[in-house]
Amino acid sequence: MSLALDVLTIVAVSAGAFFFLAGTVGLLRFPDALSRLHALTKADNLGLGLVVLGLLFQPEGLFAGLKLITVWLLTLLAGATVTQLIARTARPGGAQE
Amino acid sequence: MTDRPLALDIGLAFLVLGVAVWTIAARDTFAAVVGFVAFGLLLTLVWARLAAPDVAPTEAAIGSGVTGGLLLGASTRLHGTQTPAPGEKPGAILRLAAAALCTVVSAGLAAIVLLLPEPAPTLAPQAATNISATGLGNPVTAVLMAYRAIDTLLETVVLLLALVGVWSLAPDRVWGGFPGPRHHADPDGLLPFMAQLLVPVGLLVGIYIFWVGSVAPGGEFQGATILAAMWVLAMMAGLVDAPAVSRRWLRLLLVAGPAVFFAIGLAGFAMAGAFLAYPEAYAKLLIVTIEVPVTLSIATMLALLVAGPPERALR
Amino acid sequence: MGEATLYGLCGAALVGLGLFGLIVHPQPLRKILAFNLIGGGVFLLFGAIARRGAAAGFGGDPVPQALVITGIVVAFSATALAVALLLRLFQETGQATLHLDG
Amino acid sequence: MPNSATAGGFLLILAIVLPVTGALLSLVLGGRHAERVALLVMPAGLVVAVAIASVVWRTHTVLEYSVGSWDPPLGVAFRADGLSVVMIVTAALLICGIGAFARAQFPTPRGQETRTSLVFWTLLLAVWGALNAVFIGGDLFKLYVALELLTFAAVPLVSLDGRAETLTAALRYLLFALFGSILYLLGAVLFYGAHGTLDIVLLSHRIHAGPVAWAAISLMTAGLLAKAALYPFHLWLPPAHAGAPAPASAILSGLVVKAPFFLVVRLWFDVMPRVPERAAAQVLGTLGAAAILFGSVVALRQARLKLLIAYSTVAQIGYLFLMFPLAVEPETGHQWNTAAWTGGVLQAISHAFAKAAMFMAAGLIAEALGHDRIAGLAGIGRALPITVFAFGLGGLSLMGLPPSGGFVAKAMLLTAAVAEGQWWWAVVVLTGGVLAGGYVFLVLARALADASEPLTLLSPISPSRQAVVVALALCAVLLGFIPLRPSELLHIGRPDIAIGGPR
Repeated sequence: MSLALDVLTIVAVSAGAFFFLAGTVGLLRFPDALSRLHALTKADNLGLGLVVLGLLFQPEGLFAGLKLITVWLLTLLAGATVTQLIARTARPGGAQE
Repeated sequence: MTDRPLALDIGLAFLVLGVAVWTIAARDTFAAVVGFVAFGLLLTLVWARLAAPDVAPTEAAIGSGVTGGLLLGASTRLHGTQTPAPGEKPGAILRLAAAALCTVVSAGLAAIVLLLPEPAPTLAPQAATNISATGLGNPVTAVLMAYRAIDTLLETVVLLLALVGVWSLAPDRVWGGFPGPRHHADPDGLLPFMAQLLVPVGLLVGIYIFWVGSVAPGGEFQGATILAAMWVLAMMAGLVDAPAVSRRWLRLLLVAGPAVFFAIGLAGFAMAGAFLAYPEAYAKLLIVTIEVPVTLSIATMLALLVAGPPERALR
Repeated sequence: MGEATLYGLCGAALVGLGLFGLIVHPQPLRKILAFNLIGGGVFLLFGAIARRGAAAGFGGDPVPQALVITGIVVAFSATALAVALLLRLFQETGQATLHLDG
Repeated sequence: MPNSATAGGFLLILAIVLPVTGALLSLVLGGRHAERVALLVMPAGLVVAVAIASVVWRTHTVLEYSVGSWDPPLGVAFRADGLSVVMIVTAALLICGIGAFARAQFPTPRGQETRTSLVFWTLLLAVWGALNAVFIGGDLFKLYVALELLTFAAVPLVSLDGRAETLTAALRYLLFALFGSILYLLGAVLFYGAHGTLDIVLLSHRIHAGPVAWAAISLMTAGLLAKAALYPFHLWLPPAHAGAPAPASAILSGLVVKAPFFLVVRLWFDVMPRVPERAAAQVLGTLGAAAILFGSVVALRQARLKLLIAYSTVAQIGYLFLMFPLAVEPETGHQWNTAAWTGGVLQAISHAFAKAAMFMAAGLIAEALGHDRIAGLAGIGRALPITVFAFGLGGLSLMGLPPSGGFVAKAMLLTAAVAEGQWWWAVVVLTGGVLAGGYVFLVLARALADASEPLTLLSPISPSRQAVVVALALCAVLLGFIPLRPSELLHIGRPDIAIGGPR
């Protein structure tokens, strides 16, 4: 049972790490701000989501699990807002503010 | 202390140094500030590795977060002035001399780190044996609120003086007025939406972090920073305006923390025979009574330090 | 060499780096940044010394750890005052330089 | 819980609590109350200072208080020895004088709060509390907090008028001060790492000569020199001290720069009294000598009165550091080094009174004339005779002419230099005196000259303000009547140093 959970954790966290890596490469390689943001949000949302999912398989009580999910949701919220704000300034003609 | 450092630690140390070099070497000031924020976040990890769970959130919240925000704002406002004038740039000789001097300082400090005595002197046992008299469970809070409470008390005054200093920079015609520019809520924007969603959560988290400080990592500075951040967010999103600096309630809120601290400290003369001494039976109660207004005051000071000097007149 | 020594050495290097920045950068904002780097280095030295003093069931000596918390807050106050002065100076002169006649 | 507080120790707490809570109250009440609170706190604070002095003098022991009954090393102790007492009383007298002088300069119209008066009165009290905290602090980190308190209270005073020059001066001052305090903190952490305490008395028992001690003391001294504006760290001082409003200049030049000097004395004579090092002391003395010569020469070439006085501060700070090569002696018990010690401290306090009086005199002259160009001073001696007289009295102390505290101080440094065979310091002292005579004479000659056309004063100068200035200048003169020998009061709490023979 615990072995199966461990395997699930390893798979999910590794997948999350992969998205972080991909996001970082995208951030460095993409040509303009908007596509960089696109890459970055993938790392944040999916990568962090998968890492959180993986950790949920390691039971440490309901409270700890809820905390992990809350962290993910808050990051989503902050990420989405900041991305939108940056995108607005980065859009041609959108820098006036 | 003879165990080898993990590869993780070595990697982290190099990362910290790399980002620090970037912060110093970057041509663009904005980039340097971004480097500094990353530096602060990495230091947070270092504090966790150094078994200092109370310092880590302080570093993240104040050292990296609020300081970073302040510097980012400044670098944006100073944009275009940050290329040094021709006469200002130090010559190659000065740079070489500075590099030599700084290398000597670093090398000397490194040598001293390696020379520090074994076993290391420590006050941990003393802190542990006396902690029962404070009613607290977190030794760092015991140092901050009991053993060295005078430092904490004067530190709140330091923050307050810094704020008075910032306010003193206001032009005379706007004295008593509102700090910073007025932000208006953009009805289509995501920021007001996020602020509405996040502020209540943040307030809860801030209060929790403060409350848990007496027994576990956390405390008034960390909690207060989160509260301040929520206030700043609400101001930036245009949900609330910054308060005018002449408001009596604001002044009261600012001094409430140090004032209660002083009052209970002086009451210590009568209750326990010394300034800032707590009778054992009520120690925890008194400490919490100090911490509540101190947290509120610090949160107010931090938020207003970020908001800056008054820029708009009262009328 | 434990992690305390490792991060102590890291702190030592940071102090030198920051000091260099403080001396060679003419722009005040960069000097403020450099000051914060030195601060980071000094606090790391505190942290390393606290970690060395782990005893009595604590992961580190709580006294230097508490001093770091105080220090971080004081450093922030300093930064806030310096930034406010700099911005006011910029507002007044349109320049951000320490040279009186610049 | 053990408690090592001596009787009357609570007075030390009051010395900090009173001004700091006064500052808090000023800020809350605002408006006209800020000034009222300050004027109420001043006499009370003076009483506390005198009470501390009388307890220490009567009992001939160090007054000590452990905050919260937590003894060092875990807790923080306050201590007042003879040296602390002298500084506390000096600060109290000066703050009261400056406060009385400043009332006319920072008035508050009825029903309205003005920025300058609120900030000035609040920060005046804050400076006082911070100074007392420095003078009685017994813990190196507590002293760091006190130094920062002092910095944040002092810097805004420089830029009260909000002009670009003073803003630049304030920013530069702040950057130097921050540089100084971070070096100080760096030294403190090294001490903790090596000896596990930050308490000065405990450290002095545990410390031994070695690389850690030397690195720590060098870093801390360097940081404090930057704050004390000793040559070559003096760059920030003249624009800051000359640009501030006159009462603020008096605080900054008279008191604030003395705090880091005081801490250097603490470090060298209290933290490591058993680790004397002649070479390092000679370096400090050399920097002091350079400051005296450089500051005085540059002062001679100033066109503006306040800048001249500010450069004179750069020079006079130099004298303070001459006490190190003369008083640090590997063999203790040499009576002349205690004379140098007394001379150095006496120089600190007589300069405090003299310089405060001179800056305020310059402020009155500038108010009356609308400028402070030395070339345009002709006739002011006739218009404001008392003010110019006070300026001259202060000048006596700077030159080291009798009767003045500066004379006794410099005479003690001279005799110590001659008796110890370090004659080169004597040459510096004498040269500095001649140069000081030059710049004081330059001002007085102009001021006492007859104006080519009758002088019209921009604003009337109240006699009471002139009286305050004269009173402070007279304090500097009165110090000249204390006996020309090592002071017994100063040696309370300093058993290592014998006072001229067996006790």
